[in-house]
Amino acid sequence: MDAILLQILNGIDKGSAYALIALGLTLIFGTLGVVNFAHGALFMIGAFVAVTVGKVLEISKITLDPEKTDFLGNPAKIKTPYITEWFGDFGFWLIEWSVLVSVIVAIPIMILIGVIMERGLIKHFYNRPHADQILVTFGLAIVLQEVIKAVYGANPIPQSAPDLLKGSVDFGVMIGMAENSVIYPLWRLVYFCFSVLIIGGVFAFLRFTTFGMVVRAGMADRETVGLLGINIDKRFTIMFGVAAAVAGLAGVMYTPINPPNYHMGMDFLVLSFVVVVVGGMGSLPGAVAAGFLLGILESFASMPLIKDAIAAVGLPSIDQIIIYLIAVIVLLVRPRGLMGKAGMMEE
Amino acid sequence: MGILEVQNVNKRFGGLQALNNVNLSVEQGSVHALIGPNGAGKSTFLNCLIGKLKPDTGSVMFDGKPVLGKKPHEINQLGVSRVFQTPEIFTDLTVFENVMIPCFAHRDGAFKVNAFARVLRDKEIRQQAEHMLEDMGMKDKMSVHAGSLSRGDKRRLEMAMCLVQEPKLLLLDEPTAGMARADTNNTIDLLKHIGESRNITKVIIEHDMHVVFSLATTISVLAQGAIIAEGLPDEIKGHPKVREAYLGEAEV
Amino acid sequence: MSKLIMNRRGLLKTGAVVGAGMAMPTILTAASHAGYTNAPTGSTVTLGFNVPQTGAYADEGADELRAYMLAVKHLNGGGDGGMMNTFSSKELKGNGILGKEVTYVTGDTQTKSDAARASAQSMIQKDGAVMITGGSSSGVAIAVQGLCQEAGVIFMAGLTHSNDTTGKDKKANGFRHFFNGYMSAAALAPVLAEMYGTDRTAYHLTADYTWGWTQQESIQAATEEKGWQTAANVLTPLTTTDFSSYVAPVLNSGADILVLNHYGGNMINSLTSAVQFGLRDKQVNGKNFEIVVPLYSRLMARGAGENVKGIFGSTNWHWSLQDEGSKAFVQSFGQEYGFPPSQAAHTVYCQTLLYADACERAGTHNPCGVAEALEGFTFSGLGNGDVEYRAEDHQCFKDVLVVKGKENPTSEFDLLEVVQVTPRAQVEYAVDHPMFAGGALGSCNPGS
Amino acid sequence: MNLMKDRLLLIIFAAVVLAAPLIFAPTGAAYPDLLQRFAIYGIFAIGFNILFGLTGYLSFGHAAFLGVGSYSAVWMFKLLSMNIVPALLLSIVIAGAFSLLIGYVSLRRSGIYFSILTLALAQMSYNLAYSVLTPLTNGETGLQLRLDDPRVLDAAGDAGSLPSTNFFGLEMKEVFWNPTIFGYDLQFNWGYYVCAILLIASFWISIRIFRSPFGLMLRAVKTNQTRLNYTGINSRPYTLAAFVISGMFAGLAGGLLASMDPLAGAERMQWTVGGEVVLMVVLGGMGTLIGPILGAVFIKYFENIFSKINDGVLHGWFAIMPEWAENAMVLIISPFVGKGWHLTLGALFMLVVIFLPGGLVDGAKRIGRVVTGANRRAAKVGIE
Repeated sequence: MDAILLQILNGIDKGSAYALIALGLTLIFGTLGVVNFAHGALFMIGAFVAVTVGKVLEISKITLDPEKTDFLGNPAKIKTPYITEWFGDFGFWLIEWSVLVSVIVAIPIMILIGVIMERGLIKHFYNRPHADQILVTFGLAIVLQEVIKAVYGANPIPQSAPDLLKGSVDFGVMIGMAENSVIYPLWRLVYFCFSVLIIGGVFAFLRFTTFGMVVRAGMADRETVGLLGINIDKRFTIMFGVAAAVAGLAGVMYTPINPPNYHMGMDFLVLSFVVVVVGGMGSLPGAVAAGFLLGILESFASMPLIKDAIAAVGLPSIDQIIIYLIAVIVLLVRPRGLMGKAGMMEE
Repeated sequence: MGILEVQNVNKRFGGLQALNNVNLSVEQGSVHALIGPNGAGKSTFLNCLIGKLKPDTGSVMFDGKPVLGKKPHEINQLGVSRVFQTPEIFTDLTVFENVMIPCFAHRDGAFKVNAFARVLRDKEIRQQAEHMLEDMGMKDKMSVHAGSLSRGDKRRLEMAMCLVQEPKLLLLDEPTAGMARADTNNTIDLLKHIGESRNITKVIIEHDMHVVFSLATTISVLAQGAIIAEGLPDEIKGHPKVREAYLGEAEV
Repeated sequence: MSKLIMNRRGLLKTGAVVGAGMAMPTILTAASHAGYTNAPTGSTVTLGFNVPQTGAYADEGADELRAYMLAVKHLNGGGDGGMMNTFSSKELKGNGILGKEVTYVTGDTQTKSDAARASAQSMIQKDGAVMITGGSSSGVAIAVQGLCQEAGVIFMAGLTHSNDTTGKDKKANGFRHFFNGYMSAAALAPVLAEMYGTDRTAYHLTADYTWGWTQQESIQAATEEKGWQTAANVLTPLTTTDFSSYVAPVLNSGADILVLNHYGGNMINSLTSAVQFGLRDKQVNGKNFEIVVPLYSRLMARGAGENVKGIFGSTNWHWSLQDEGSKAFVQSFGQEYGFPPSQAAHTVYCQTLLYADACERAGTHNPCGVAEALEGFTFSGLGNGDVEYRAEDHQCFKDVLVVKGKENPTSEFDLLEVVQVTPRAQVEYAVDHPMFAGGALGSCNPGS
Repeated sequence: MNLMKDRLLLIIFAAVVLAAPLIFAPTGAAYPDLLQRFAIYGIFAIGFNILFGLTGYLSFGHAAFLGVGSYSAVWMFKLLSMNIVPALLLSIVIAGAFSLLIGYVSLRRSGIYFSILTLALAQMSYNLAYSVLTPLTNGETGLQLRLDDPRVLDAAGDAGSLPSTNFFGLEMKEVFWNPTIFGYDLQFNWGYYVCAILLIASFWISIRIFRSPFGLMLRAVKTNQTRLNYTGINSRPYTLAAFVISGMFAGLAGGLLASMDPLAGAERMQWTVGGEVVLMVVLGGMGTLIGPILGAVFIKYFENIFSKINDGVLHGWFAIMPEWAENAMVLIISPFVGKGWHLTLGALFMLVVIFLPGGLVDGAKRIGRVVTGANRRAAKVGIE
């Protein structure tokens, strides 16, 4: 029981990241009809915004410590972040909560990156075949990740969560189970709550604002909305920015979970495409549901119990391939995905 | 027994009864027009004939063989060709290639491994295609990319692609939609000419009554998914139900 | 020794030789009919440095390249001579190798066997390299070792920790300076038993590929010998990025030790997850729960950040060692680049010097002569105490370091502290040890 | 007319391929291993172009067939004989069978869905080959020859060293002629000529397919599959045949890779390798005859030559400049070469997709048009 609960928690936690990336991906597909292979790179850039913010906050004044020496026998350097000199305790607080600062910084930056990407590149590909869109965004993804590698190197760069949110909590006790049965990292719970917040925000934005309603109408029938004299293109551009911001924030918040590296975007890209396909291309609720569903299934597949059971039948352990297996099955059995529009891609 | 026998065909889209117990019999060699107001179910009906849609119930027999459940290419191989409302052609290929493809389909069937034959060395196919283009008056455009043709030429090209297969039944979905009067008359002449030189049965959907009454030997009227009248053109002209449902609002 | 002063610019130029080759005639290669592949005929001898420059291990590759360039500089008489001054063999004079100036070419392995072999091939066929070295994974090392065997050049393996490199995939033309899974286990187990007791139950998470398996096998055997039990061994796919679902069940499995048989990005992420799950704050079976990472590298420690604090593992070498060789190397590397060298840098630097020295002693670049000179060679002064290159399997035997993540690092390079230097005798094993069985060294191949 | 043109193209192509060790000498690429790779990846790209270039079906999974081909070949070397003929035959057959299976499943969908299906299937193959199937693939290390392999037909060899792959006695790694021409030291190698002959044969097959009714149907699939079906053509077997043909080409390429260098690694099956062949075809010009080969040469040149330009080499290039200028140049260029070669490749690829959708072949044509100036109007009409 507790083992299953743990894996469900793991599943929704992984699912949070999948859902956030897939949400933007499917939003872009639904609004602009573009298959964006560079979306994983946006997730990665978000993470590196956090790295950059952390580094900027820690820009330090260097003084020499005459009493200590470094490995070469020279006087050791003492680093004092300027921000702590200027603001004192508040400066230390800022450094500790740099993830939060990054979230605030990342929103405008990611929207800007998204809008620039759409206006500068994607726009020219609306009328080209899907294959061309895949290829050009694939190229862009390579360029973006190589630029990050050139600046930050290939090694992961650890980012820590604020002290308050580090470590783990006894989730089992919270819900009335025995002590020590379900221990779960605090930050991962925060990540889940954060993603629910973001997903809720995006849905509310689309549902309850006029802007959102127009966008939804445009997703359903672009021409008609265009005929009404509404500049739908401009709104779609902004939605691209929003999608980029969602991916970016997913990246920022992910940094304390796993140290970010330059190829993390590619690692998530294939997965998030599978999520979009399983959920139904262009379906927002589908992407979210599929994200969580796949996260949970993946977690279950990696349970030792299940691995042993499968090995006992003589089959290879499926945790390696479960995501792909599901993608293949869904595409063959129900190609429109869980919640895709009927008739979509069914030919 | 007609070449095409449609019996009790029903098709439902959610709450909409698109086809309601449609019965139709098309005589060999006739030109059977299917008319009706917008949304009457004409295109749905054609789509059922060529395998694009599958009716919920009913049967369709072509040339004594059942059609339902067959794939589009199988139905075509039985001898049914269709001209679409907006021309469906191979825009990236040349006009000549566009016409050669149905020639191959007609001669070699739905699939043949012929990866080492040379298209241009196939005299039989070349002659067929050239001949057809000549008939259509498009020989000078043979090496033009089909995508760059004018709208009228695209339509003629599609017609050529269907005719070169010598189908037993030709389905025409508004062949003159959006055409100027002169082009329309040309098309009428063309279709008449085809009817005479080859023994092709035609089912034609058309809004333009001028076209309908110039060509049709039989007319069926479809309204709200059901056939409400059928007969010779003159009978239909005077049919009260038809007037009520349809002709009242059209020029006659 | 002579201390030729050479500025960096001049050195780089001489080190630059071929590489791109545009508008430059190719150097005489393969069938040069001097009895062995790529016999150097001019005034220079070319070495091939084949390291990952793209992909996840690019930073490790970059550090290896730094060390190679430093070694070339020292061999050609530049700089302060580094470990050449402390090396027990005194054949190297700072005049290149056998009087020929050392030049080099670099390539990108991409940490893929295929690309690594292509890159090595071009060094052999096009640039006339007489020795290939480098790499950052066992798969690549074994693949390139096989190639060098067939082509008839010497291979000095770089970073490869799998038992197989000098076990079932050993080759006569290949030598490994780095330690291996068995040696890690042999060094770690006694320390672990001493620190954590003999009544422990271990839970293994193992990367699901060859290196992971040999590593896990070694650790399990060594710890069980000390009385530990093994609760489970769960294989994790190489492509895993989030290890939460593998780490979560550990706490309730009855185990009180978690062994992470992971390397690189896998290790960084699995350790981070394990610490997040609060494993180290817990008590199981009345004992503190502990995590062990059998193979450490400084770059990994850096990637895992504060999560490595207090966690035990093993490493080939560390810059804080206080023997003369290590000190000389750290000094010379630090002067050049401004930060201390990694174990990868140390390994490849040593290998370059050892190769050069073997050439000098053999009096030829012929791989058979060099191999003979290296086989059974014992030396000291390159860190790690007295070292032997065993003739039978070309594995290097030396002291192994047991390290622990430092609690209070003073800089971003000061992440590990040496807990114990396990003497060589303790990590040695028989040539026919079952974990290394199944291969044949073959005979050395000088090529054409 | 067309026939003559094709014949001329084939003759020129064959001449260039056969003279490659001389032609590539000034570029620094004229060593056996790279020339072999040019030819092998050329074959791979030619095959892929038959699927992607003609039908427009974008598969990300063809690396799997390359890998399967390599594994089959190495197993043949291990079990039967070091002669490359049975190995290549088995590679083609196994890759063909495997692609029939994968193609049958994934061609049930089209467009992006097809791409994702192939990607998923390839990634599954890679994951399995890397770990679970290790007894068959030797996992991380890759499948390689061993001294104690049975090799039924020619087990007897020199003790202590591995026999080399051969074509009825001609050793693949042997350089049979080593002249110095125009100051370049040339290496003529059997392995390369085996690859070259097969490349020319593949090119010839590709011409024939392009000009055949079969090729015509494939192009029709790309432009309007619906119409094709209503014209009485069953497009599924055509696309499946194209898929299998391209899979067999990939298998041949994989078998050749193993024949030149008897090792088969799991990385060969990764989807990024499948992505690489897409890059080759697009970069060169999809749907053109010569484009894929150009693309393959271009990318392999990048991977093997560009990646070896380190700072030292750069300093060498700019040594004639004053020191500050030299350093500045090195500083500017070094992020794009050596360890940065991926960046340049990605950027270049983007530029091609954006500005030259027809690839290098298209670019060459445009330049040709500018240079000749003639037929400009005619060409324009053709494009519109």
